[in-house]
Amino acid sequence: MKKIEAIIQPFKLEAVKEALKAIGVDGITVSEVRGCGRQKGHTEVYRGREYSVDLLPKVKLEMVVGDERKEEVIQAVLHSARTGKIGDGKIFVYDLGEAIRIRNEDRDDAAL
Amino acid sequence: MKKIEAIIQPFKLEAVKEALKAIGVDGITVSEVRGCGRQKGHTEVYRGREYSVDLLPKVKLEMVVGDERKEEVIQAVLHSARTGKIGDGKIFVYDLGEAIRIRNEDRDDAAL
Amino acid sequence: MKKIEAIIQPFKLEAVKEALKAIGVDGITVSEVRGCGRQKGHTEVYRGREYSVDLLPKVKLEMVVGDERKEEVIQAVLHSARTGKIGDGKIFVYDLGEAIRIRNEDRDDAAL
Amino acid sequence: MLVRSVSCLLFLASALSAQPDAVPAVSAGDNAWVLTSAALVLMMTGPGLALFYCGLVRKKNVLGTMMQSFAMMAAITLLWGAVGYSLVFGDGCAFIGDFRFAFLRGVGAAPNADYAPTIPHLTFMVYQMMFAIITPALITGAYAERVKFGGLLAFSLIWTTIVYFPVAHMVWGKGGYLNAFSGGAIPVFDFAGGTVVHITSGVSALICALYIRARSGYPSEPMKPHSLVLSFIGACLLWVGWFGFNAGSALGASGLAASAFVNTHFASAAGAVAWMAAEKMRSGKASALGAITGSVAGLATVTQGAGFVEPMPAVLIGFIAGLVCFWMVAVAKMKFGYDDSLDAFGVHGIGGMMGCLLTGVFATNAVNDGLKLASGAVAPLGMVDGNVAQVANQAMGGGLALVISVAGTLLALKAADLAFGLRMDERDEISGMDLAIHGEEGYNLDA
Amino acid sequence: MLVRSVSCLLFLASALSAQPDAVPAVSAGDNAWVLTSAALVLMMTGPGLALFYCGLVRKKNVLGTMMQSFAMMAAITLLWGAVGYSLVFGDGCAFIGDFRFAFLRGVGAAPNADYAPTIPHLTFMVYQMMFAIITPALITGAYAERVKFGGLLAFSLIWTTIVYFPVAHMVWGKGGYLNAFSGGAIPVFDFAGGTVVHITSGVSALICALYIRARSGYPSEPMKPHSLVLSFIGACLLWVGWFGFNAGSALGASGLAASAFVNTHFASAAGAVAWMAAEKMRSGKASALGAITGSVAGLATVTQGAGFVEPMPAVLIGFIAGLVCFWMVAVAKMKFGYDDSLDAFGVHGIGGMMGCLLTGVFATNAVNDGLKLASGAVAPLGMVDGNVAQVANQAMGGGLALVISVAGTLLALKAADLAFGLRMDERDEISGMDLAIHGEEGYNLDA
Amino acid sequence: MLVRSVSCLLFLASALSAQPDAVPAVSAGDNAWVLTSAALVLMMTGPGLALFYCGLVRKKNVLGTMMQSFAMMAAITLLWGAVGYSLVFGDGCAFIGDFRFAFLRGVGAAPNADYAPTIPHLTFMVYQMMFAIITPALITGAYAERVKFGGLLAFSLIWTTIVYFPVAHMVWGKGGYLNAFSGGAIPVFDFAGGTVVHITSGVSALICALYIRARSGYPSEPMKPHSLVLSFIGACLLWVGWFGFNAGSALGASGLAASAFVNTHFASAAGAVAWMAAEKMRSGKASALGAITGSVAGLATVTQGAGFVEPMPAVLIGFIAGLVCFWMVAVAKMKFGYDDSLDAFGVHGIGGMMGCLLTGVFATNAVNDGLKLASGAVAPLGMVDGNVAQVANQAMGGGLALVISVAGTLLALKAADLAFGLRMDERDEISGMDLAIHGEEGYNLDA
Ligand SMILES: Nc1ncnc2c1ncn2[C@@H]1O[C@H](COP(=O)(O)OP(=O)(O)O)[C@@H](O)[C@H]1O
Ligand SMILES: Nc1ncnc2c1ncn2[C@@H]1O[C@H](COP(=O)(O)OP(=O)(O)O)[C@@H](O)[C@H]1O
Ligand SMILES: Nc1ncnc2c1ncn2[C@@H]1O[C@H](COP(=O)(O)OP(=O)(O)O)[C@@H](O)[C@H]1O
Repeated sequence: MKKIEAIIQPFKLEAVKEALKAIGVDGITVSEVRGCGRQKGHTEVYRGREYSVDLLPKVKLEMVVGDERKEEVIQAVLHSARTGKIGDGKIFVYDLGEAIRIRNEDRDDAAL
Repeated sequence: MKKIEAIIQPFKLEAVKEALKAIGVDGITVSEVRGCGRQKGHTEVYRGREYSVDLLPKVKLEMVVGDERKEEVIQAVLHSARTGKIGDGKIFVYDLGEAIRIRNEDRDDAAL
Repeated sequence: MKKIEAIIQPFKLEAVKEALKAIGVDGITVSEVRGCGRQKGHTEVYRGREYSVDLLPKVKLEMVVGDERKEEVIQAVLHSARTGKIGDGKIFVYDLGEAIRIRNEDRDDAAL
Repeated sequence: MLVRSVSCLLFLASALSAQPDAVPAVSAGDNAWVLTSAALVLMMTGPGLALFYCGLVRKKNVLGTMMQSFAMMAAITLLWGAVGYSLVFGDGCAFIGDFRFAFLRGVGAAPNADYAPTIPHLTFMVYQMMFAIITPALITGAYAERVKFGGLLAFSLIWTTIVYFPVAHMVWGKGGYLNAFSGGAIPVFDFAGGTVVHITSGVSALICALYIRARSGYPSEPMKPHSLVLSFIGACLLWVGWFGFNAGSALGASGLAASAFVNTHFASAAGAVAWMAAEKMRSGKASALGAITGSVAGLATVTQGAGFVEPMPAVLIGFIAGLVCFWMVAVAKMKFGYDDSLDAFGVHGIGGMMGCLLTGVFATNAVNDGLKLASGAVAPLGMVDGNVAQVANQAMGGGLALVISVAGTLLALKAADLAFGLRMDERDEISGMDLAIHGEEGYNLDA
Repeated sequence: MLVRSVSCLLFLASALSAQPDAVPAVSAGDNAWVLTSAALVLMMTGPGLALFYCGLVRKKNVLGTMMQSFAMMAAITLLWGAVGYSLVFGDGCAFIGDFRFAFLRGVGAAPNADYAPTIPHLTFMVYQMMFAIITPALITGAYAERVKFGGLLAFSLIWTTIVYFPVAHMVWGKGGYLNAFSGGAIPVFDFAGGTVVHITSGVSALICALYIRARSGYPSEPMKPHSLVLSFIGACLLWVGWFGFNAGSALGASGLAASAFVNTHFASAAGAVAWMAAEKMRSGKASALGAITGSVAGLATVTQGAGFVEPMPAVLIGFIAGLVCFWMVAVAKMKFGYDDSLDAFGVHGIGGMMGCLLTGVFATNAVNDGLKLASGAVAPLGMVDGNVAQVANQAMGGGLALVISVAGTLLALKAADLAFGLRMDERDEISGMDLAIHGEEGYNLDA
Repeated sequence: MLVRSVSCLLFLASALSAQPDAVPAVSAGDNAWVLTSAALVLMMTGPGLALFYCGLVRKKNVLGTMMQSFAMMAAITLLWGAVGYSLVFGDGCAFIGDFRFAFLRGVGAAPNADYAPTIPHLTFMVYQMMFAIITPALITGAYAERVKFGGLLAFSLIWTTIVYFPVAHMVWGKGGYLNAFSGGAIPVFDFAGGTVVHITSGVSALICALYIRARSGYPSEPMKPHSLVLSFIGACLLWVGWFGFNAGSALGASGLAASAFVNTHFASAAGAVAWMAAEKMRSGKASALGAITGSVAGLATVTQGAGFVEPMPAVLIGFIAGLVCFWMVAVAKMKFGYDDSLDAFGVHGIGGMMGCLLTGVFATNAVNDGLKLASGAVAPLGMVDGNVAQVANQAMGGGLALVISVAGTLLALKAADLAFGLRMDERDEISGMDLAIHGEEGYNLDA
């Protein structure tokens, strides 16, 4: 099993979720994160005091899938999350040891 | 070492924390996440505009433990987090390369 | 590639970010987390009802880097995040399978 | 209540002597003040009380809690217009009014000399309405986070009809059984509703908390206030609005209004100081929640005597309120273990009862000369005037209100429960009122 | 408007007869009430409307939305002082005033007997100013989350000048074309601005929504209200402030003020009840957003008749408002698909038009005897007085205001668009007004 | 202050001539307005100022910051009742009052003709109290996020006693050294407290900021306002409440009150516009924080002259306030590097001083004819009346207040520091006031 982690632009969340549903992936865990990278930030000024903000809001999606589904998931994310502009984000893939469904202790692929 | 990641129902957080304390696991990192899966969401209506919300609030726990403790931790989570209803969540297990305690650079098992 | 995950004191975020920038690491994903461990919590009292709070605010940084950069990143974090007091946090290191830049499908090291 | 009319009649008298040739039906100054006060008292319920309460609940119940106050602003208003005003201020008998003013028949711009000769009857009617709105809203604090909306509405409408209307008539209505200014059998002084509003709502709150039982997970699960910032705003608006509540009860911009205004302010300040001191001693820290709760306790407790006591006794009343209510909420409640979730009983019930008695002690005709003896001389009011018996009168009056509240509340609860059900089912309670009942969320802060 | 002066003259008269020897230039009571009302109406815009609106937008636009209201408090104030007051209340012709009061020349402590003989001219001027401030602020709900600040300012200043000033003069100005109390060609009754404020702002809002087009991502992307808690606070403050808006329009603390106060309150309550009921039937759940929106609908709709109708008809007006506006906002808008983001048209436009007509139906001289026949007898007002024609008059008057609003808005939009540009570019719209326009964030809650 | 009594005496006079037969002791209209104003001024401190300030701090200090204002509402109230009122308005000498009114002895419903002959003495007392409450609350902005609660209380009580009471007596008290209306040696015009409230608090704030030193991490660490939404609400409530602050200072619902009301509103609007313009030019973006800060600057600056100047000069005063305070806060402060965290000095100190001088320039007897020459003729007031010397008088008066503030503040700081300690220890400062001092959290938003 693999954990596929995608960091995307917040306003792309709906689109990516749809794309994943479309290919039958409906187990997703989402978290609000902030990130910095090549995308340049912005400045905020409060009563003359300037702050250059380089941590920008992003959304992180985590999907655990069987090895065989990895590629299609990656493709789905790539196509639905892309705007072509700097800041679109990343996909990271990790190996996973075990997966267990708490409700009934299904394990591994059965648990997804 | 293993990282055990548990995604649970928010109202089970206290119970799971107690269960882990009980077996001497007190190093835990918690984050607020939202997730979708088999548990069905709900609809919200604002001035006639309907939203079907499928991302539901969940809590993610991360515990890094020595390989030997893995099973008991999993059991502790399973028993404390279960309601038996859809949406109870998952446990994912990852391998971990290194662990370092920032305060004193203790490494690996010593760092946990 | 490695994913280096650092859990630090919130007020150290700026310092750590600077230190990482200094060594040319500018791809960082940050999230707000809460954690418990050896650092002891505090009590809150609302109209006579006491709550002992053991989950304390922490910040989690995630950086994916090429294997060769691992050590310097760890050092940068260690030096910038340390106060020497309990609660400074941890660094965890994971192996990473793949990395892809959504914008242009750069893969692996090129994607970082 | 008649104290008001009387004091107004006097004011009018002086005005008369001042302008022998004619008397303006309506005093623009008095009308301006009472209209302003009516607006202030509505502000106490919304946003005041709604904020005070909603900040104390968990995030998932924030809207549901606000709605419990807002629904009163909507529903009780219609009930009051239909029959409420008439049942309270229509002559009727010693215990309840009649229907002469049903649907506001005959309630117009001309003053109702029985109650407020210098302001339009409509002004008096709408000002009194605001009291009927906030009273059931106060009760909602007892069963926060766990009742159905339909059941809540039914309960509130029934309760207001069978508890608030009779008690208000008895204390303030012409010929009311407890109306000291209209030959009541048990003469009670209640300037702005210590008995009518706070004893009734506070005592009923306790009954509700017991009947509806504790929130699921109480007290094992943490149930911290989700935003004391909101509660703080609400408490400040309650303080400001309370000037309309107490000083407006003079029914004119008279010196009596000034007295009530000053007493209100001092009691609130003293209550806050006392509560903070008590907390500091007990847990080493004075909290913001403690400070604002203390001020509300002081305000609730001084309400009954606001137009009868001198400023320094008002300070004392506030202090006592802060200390006793703190003990009640932070110590006693824990012992008994009932879930009066937002302390409607601990603050308003206890405060109301203390205020009722303390008014018997400190009421003085140096402040309020509205009550006359047969001889025409100004009557002694409380113990400080040498009228020791008044303390007993206040106790009996408050006790009667208490009994009616208990009985009426049980009745109203049973009825509402049978008709709509009161308690949410656990699943809904866990997902929260906002989603389960109203189908919306209070905060959508995700990017 | 003159209804006010007239009713005041009467009041004055009675005062006269009361004190034959002399007449106080200024009635402290009336002045106190109108000053209080002016403060309340300002509170409606800020924080009231600013909160009501900002809670309905997405987090990233919260400050930008508040600023759209606050900018009116700043900019329209200066415009009003320079020329606005004079263009509305300077004699001029039937359609617009003149410049006699430009820069407040001659506007001092002495009353302006043409409009409000018992309060200082300055009081009247500043009270009226608050109406000019809130009107363009209401419009901003239509194009929320997507316009440039410069364009917004330009549009609002132009719109206020070419739409609000003329319409206000026609309806309330001496000799105004629609002023029923000053021999207007089309005699319209508009007590507190149903036509002047709500029809103009609501209709213009629709034009703006169409011209500026929908928010990018509408309706595919979710755009949930980011904090109904803020909207709830705002709605309550609107309710409270509306007492100043409607009852203050009596321009004195008279019985008429009491009538307007009572009608305002009942309509708001009825509107909330009606909307909740409609929601309950349609989607099974009554929402907090629905309740507060319903009360605002009731308030907007009763504004025009507040000083002309009896309380029970006011309840009816509120009910109708709640039902019709609900249908408009929750059903019709979805069908048409235009993006009147915060329903400025659906609530204020529709409410204003209904209120205009319903005033023609329910206006009665039993409440307002300000209008006299040649014979000197009190004139029949609405259909209930047998003056069926009035409904047509109201329709024509409202229609004229509508036409002027459409034309003026298009003109103002074009001008502002050419001068500064109105629509934000998509990149900015996505990052949000707070960052893109104001360079700040509404919330910085990260540790 | 006596300007008020005098202007009231005049008003009374006219009333007299109006009703030769008798004079009502209390004018209901005046009383209504001053009571309303008292409520408004309390609302300025809580929730107004508490929100304005708490939105500007970091999340972890939100409650601690609100408490700094709330504590004044509680503690200063008791101090005022005990000795404060007497020390300010008891005859005493030219520099401080005596104890005749200690514990409000002899302060009742009958007016105090020396100060406000048409309202109850109690009304005057409680209205003045609200000024004593907000003044030390304003100072707290200078040392936000870093002082102990005990030290704060001690400092505030001492400061109010040794700085506020004397200065208020000198400027407003009978025979006060700076009281232009009571033969003061240095005749100063201060209508609503530009000198008494804003110079004293603003200057003292700077001393506090220097004494207590910068927040740990300042300026290296980011310290963004955690919720400008809260600050915005607070600023709007300050604006609305300021009508009570300035127009209420007429001590009656007179034409003078209307003038003050209008000037207040215009200056606030102009201040907001000026600050936005300055920001736009400097950093390309006009911010919400800038707009609200500008309006507060305008309000603080017009306070001293509110009842002395014409509307257009008030606009000018507002503009100047916005520009100068912006420069002070956004440019100068950065240069000097002191940590006046919420700009109590930059806005209130600077605004107060400018307002003091500008009053000397624009004060005119066309607005305020309260001051008479020996001949009985109305005296010229400011430079615009040809009384050039007044600018110097204002400068000397303001300067004296400044000196007293600096000396008194240092004394109060030392005393409080020795007694309780002022500065939190770093560990607590890092975890935040809410947890460290009050043992609670402002937000508990986790599911
Ligand atoms: N090396 C990295 N490790 C972890 N997260 C990263 C890394 N690089 C980028 N990210 C995340 O991806 C987001 C987008 O990356 P960025 O470089 O700004 O644009 P792009 O993905 O188009 O190159 C960043 O905001 C950050 O959250
Ligand atoms: N394949 C997956 N990858 C990541 N997270 C998942 C996956 N499947 C489920 N989850 C997380 O677990 C939560 C519960 O899963 P769900 O299918 O709703 O119920 P159950 O765990 O009982 O089957 C989801 O809300 C989601 O956060
Ligand atoms: N075994 C663990 N697994 C996951 N997170 C941990 C673990 N131990 C500690 N943490 C995280 O590190 C933070 C600091 O750890 P703590 O033991 O309190 O101090 P220190 O790191 O100095 O020993 C905790 O709050 C928690 O978030």
